[in-house]
Parts: sequence; structure tokens; C-alpha cells
Amino acid sequence: MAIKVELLGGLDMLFRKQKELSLELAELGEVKTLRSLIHFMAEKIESPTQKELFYLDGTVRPGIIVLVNDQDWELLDKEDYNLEDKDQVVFVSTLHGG
Amino acid sequence: MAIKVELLGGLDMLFRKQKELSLELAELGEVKTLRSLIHFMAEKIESPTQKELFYLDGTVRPGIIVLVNDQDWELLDKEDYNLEDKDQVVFVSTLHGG
Amino acid sequence: SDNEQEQLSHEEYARYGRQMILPEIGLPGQLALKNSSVLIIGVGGLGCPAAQYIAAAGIGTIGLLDGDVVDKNNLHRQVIHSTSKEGMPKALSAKQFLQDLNPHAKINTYVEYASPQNLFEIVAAYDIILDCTDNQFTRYLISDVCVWNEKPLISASALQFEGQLCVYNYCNGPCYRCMFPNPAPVVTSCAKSGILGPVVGTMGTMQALETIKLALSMKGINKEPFIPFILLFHAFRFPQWKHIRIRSRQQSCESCGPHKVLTRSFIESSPSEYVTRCDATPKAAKSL
Amino acid sequence: SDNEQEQLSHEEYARYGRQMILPEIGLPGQLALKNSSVLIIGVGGLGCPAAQYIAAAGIGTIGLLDGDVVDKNNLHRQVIHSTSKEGMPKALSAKQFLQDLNPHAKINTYVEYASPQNLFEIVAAYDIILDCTDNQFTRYLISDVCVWNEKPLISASALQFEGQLCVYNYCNGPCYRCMFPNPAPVVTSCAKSGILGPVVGTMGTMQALETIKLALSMKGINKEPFIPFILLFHAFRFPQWKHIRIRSRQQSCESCGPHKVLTRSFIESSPSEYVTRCDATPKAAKSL
Ligand SMILES: [Zn+2]
Ligand SMILES: [Zn+2]
Repeated sequence: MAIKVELLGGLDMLFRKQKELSLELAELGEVKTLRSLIHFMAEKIESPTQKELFYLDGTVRPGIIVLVNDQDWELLDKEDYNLEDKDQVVFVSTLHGG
Repeated sequence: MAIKVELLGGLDMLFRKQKELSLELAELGEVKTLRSLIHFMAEKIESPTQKELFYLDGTVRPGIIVLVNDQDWELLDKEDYNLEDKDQVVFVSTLHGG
Repeated sequence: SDNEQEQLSHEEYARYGRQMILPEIGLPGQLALKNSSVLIIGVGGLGCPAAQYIAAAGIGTIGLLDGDVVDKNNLHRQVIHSTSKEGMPKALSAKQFLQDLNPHAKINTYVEYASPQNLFEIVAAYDIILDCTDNQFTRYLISDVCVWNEKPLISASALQFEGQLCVYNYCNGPCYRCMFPNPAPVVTSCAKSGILGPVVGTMGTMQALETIKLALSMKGINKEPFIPFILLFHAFRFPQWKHIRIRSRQQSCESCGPHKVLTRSFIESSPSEYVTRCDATPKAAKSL
Repeated sequence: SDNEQEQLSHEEYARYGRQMILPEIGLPGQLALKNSSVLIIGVGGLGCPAAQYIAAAGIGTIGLLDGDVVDKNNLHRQVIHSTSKEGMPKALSAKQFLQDLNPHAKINTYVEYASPQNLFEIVAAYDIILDCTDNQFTRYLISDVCVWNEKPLISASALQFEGQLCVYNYCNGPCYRCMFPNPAPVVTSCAKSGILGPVVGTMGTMQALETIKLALSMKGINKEPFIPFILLFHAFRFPQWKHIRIRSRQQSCESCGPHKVLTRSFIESSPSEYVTRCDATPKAAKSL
């Protein structure tokens, strides 16, 4: 029971340049929702100022969207979505350059 | 037990402009290989001159490549690959324009 | 509308023949393009290729809005300007280039930056708006003005090796604030973080493609249903592209929802309060 | 090599600053681009944007090979030529444009078509070859010549609303004949079937991107392993892009395998037999 997490829009910089990681769902504890995953990911960031660039008020900070299996999490249950085996989750920060 | 077949590179023109189709694996008969699928698809083309644009000497004509789950069939067993539930097969004809 | 043109000249037939031969376009499609008007906001890394392909394809009326001037140090990605035009306003440099590429296009230039003061009037005159700018404030402003004017918005952005593209405010699709209700605390720019030319070039060219698809759709030529999406690109990932289905218009949206507050009168009468809706005060280092 | 340049001028530092700031490029990467040479075969719908972004990025030496002249009826996709250059050889028209975009590039022009007679010598002088042509015969010829000269080949093609891109003959990746051992019986062209400008434009821009990645990789700057792939694009599909892993070099290949027969001497001494290896006699109507 594993999922894949990919980081886009510069978010890899907050996770020691890791582009993606594989996770056993068991690592998230009892509740295997996107909320648990966000919390789990936030814990990986040591510096508080860096953490704020990912995690704010219990969820991802403004400007980050979450995708599950090529769908916007808004089409699912957002933080309450229950992760399943082989899910592919992407955290992506919006870009403003041009 | 179904698969999805997509047609690219103009091949949809040979199949009444169908871009993609869903198939029950049972429709292929006993042997559910890519070879069976190619034969099954060729049978859908009525005009012999059109059929030759897809099917030649028992397989796809030169210039067509076959992809399964975003992989070249040459990395699998080509015609002998055994199709599985939810496989995504693409037939694509090479383009020469520019 | 009353100004729709029903004819192509012989010259236009010949020039657009290779795309009119496509059954999805034909003469009705080419006339639809000719009778469409497109405003390109920002004639930089995104706006250069977008304008180039939009003009080449026969969009009848093109607006170019940019207050900046040509700078050699941006020519690695702003590829319709040139070394000999250093210092010329980008909108005028682009018009000169585009007019020789396609003399049939009517090109309007606005040598100014997008602002709450000028944007409502300019946007009102066009069918389709392209966000080719490079900062968060302007991106929110353009979206809010497009919502107020009921104009579809084709927005792209790029940084380093990545690009994003989204069609906003079309059919039941989201506006920019539906996707991003609150401004992000961190802002970087191409000048600070860098950008590779063909990355932003690909995104701008794809904006031109979506513009043509949208113009054909708005005039009833292309009848494929519109499904809200965002395209994500990264030059060094496998796969390089993701094509994502996104939310539809959000009831809770402050710009386009039933209880919207970010109306034209709010934006014009409360400039300092409006700024806070478009740019978060950075709480953390701007070093992402 | 002996001709490698170790320095950038002040002007070059400023011009390329926005891409040198990328840690994956930096000064060593920019010097790698300056010390690279790229041959663009075909300056049409693919070659125009490819040349534009390759020149802008600072590739030091660029060859442009095309025997054709500028034609207004192709300007909907050949977007660095222009109406006022009607009738001028495309290679010269492109050089004029590119030299004003970036005067630092050294640009060689070849006003001729690729042929078994001229291509071996010209290809030998470049590090990376781009196939931006529009017919099957030339595509096989370019691949065979690149195999013989041990040059990587970045190939793209487009028709109607579709595009394809592949890097051939690099590391252990396939050559064009490994992918397509025999010519296809059906050939269509952009003139007959039509093509949309931004579709071919996107593919050409992506060729420029892969060129930069390859130049960085060949000079040891980019150390990511090369995985053979083909990119497939369709403007009206969801998803628009597929990024496919493909076969490696094939033992059975008549061009690059251990028992190859399509050597330089075969190609030069048996022209009529060679043609049959590059173009199938159509058995069926050319109407696909
Ligand atoms: Zn909204
Ligand atoms: Zn080979």
C-alpha cells in the first residue's frame, strides 16, 4: 500500500530538492487522508520559515494546489480525501513569471 | 476486464473518426494478446485499401508503432504481449510533416 | 455582431490555405478567426510567441499592452524583439514585427502597464484576453477585470524549467480566484530565479493554440465541450506534461461567485484595500 | 576541442544572465552552449521557432540548411520569415532575422536541399542535428547520415493538430530506422492535409529545449541519465501530451546495428536502391 508524491512549482526546494517520494500509507498513521499527508510532509521541513511556505493554518498555504491522479483535489474531498494504494499526489505551487 | 484503445497520427480516419474505443477483453476471443487485438481492429475496417493502411503481413503496417501504458511495445513482448485489465493501448502512425 | 466580415480576399485565401484545408477550420473557421479580437497583456517571454502565432493564424484584431521597453538582456526569451530595437516600447517593436509577418492583422498598441484605472475599458473591447504578465498582483487584477467584463482569459506562466497554462472564466470553468482564493506569501520573478527561453516559449505558443481553439468555440465552429483544465510542464521530469482536470466555478469565490465583493466599483474606489486582495505581505523570506 | 572558448564578454553575461542564474546552467553551462554547434535542416514550420530559441539561448554556431524560398502562403507557420522577404531563400531570410535577435551567434547558411551528395560533409561539422523537414525520404537520409557521423538527432514532425518529437542516436537510444525499419506506404504533406501553426510551433520550440538539454548533457553539465522517449501531442485530446518510453538501439537495425548495410558507401554508390529503403511505393491511395 504505497503512494507517490511529486513536488512541482519550486516546492522541491523545501524538501532538499527531492522531486518525488514514495510513501507507505502506514507511515501516515491511523487516518490516511490528504490532511494526514499534508501534516506528514510539513513535519519533514525543519526550518519554521520554510515550513510556512508549505503549511499554514492546518493545510497547504495559499497558492499551492493538490492533485490526485491528475485531478484537482477540489473535485474530490480536498483534505478529507482517503488515500488509496497507488495514488499519485502532486503538490504544485502556482508560478507568476513570464 | 476492459481495455482502452486510442488512435493517433491520423489512424482515427480508418475507424470512422473514432478517437478511442473501450473493449471488453472477452471480445478478442481465447487469446488476448496484442496480435489478437491488431487482428480484431483490422476486421473493423471494411475497405481493403484502407485495411492495408493499418494491417500488413499479419501485423501493423510499417510506420505504425504500438504503445501499452505509455511504453513502446518493443519493451514488452510486441505481438505476444498478453493484455490485462485496464491496459491502455495506443496505435500511432508516424508523421512526416513539418 | 454588425462588424463581422463575410469574405476573405484572394490573398487571404492563399495565405491561410494550409490551415483552411483542415476540416475543423475551413472557410467558416477562418472567418471566425478574422472576426475575433484578442488582447495580449505583456509582450515578453510569453507574449512574443503568443502574438507571433496569433497574428500568423489570421486573428483579425490584436491588442498589445505593455509599458516596458526592449532590453537586450531579455532577448534570450523575448524573441520577436531584437538588438536593434533596444529601448523601443515593446508594444511598438512587436507591432512592427507582426505587421510584416501578417499585414492583414489590425494591431492596436497600448504603451502602458495594466492597472485598475485602464484595464476595464481596454478589456471591454476584446473577445479573448491573454495573461502574459509576470507578477501576482497583475494576474489577480486581470482575472477580476475579465470576470467583470465576462471575457475568457488564457493565462500562462513560467519560471526556471517549469510552465503552467490555464483557461479561466470560460463556460462553467473557474476564474483565477476560484483556483487561488488568496495571494501567496512568496513571490519570485524571472529576473531573480531565472527562466529558460524555450520553456516560456512553449507555454506562449500553447496560449496561441488555446486562443485559436477558443475563438473557434466561441463562434460555434468547434463544438467540442469545454472541460476545465490546467497544463503543467517541467523540462526535466518524466512525463514532462500533466493535463489536469480542475474545479468548476466556485460558489465561494469573491470575484465570480454569487456573493462576489471584488466588483469594478470596489476595485476603483478602494485601491489600497484591493492591493491586499492581490498581494500578500510576505511573512517569510522571498527565497523559494 | 581546441576551439573551445573559455570566456564570455560583458555583453554576453548581461544577455544570458536570466538563464545563467539557473544553477543547472551557470557559467559552465553558458560556455557549453557557446561552444556547441547545431545544424537545423529545414527552416519551415519547425525550423523557425527552433532556430529562434536556439540562437536566443546562445548556441555559438548554427547551420541553416534549406533550398526553398520564402512564400507568403507558408507564413501562417513559418513565423520568422515575413511578407517583405517573399522569394528570398529561407536560409538567408532566417539568418537576417536571427542575427538581429542575437549578433553573437555565428550563422552558416546552405541554400540547398539535403541530399546523399551534400549531407555527409555538412553534418560532420556540427555537434547536434535537428530534423525539421517534411518528407519521409529526407527523414531516413538524415538519420542514416547522423548514424554514420555519430551525431545525435533531434527530430520533430507535425500534421493537422498533431505533433511528435524524438531524440535519435544518442547514448544507447534508437536511430530512426530502429523505430521505423521500413518506410510507410502512405505519405501526406502539410500542403495536402493542412497544419495549424502553433501545433508545429510548439514542436519546434520543444526541439530547441531538447537541443539545450542535449548540449548541456554532451559537455557534462547536465548529468541526468538519458532515457529514450518519444513525445506525442494532439491539440484536441485529453491529455494533450503523451511521454512514452521507447526501445533502445536495435541489434537488427540496418542503419546502426552490428550488421548494418546502409553505410555511406552504399548510400553514395547505389542511389536508386537506397531510395527504395527510404520511400515505399504506395500500394494504396495516398488519402490517409
Ligand atoms: Zn471565481
Ligand atoms: Zn538503428
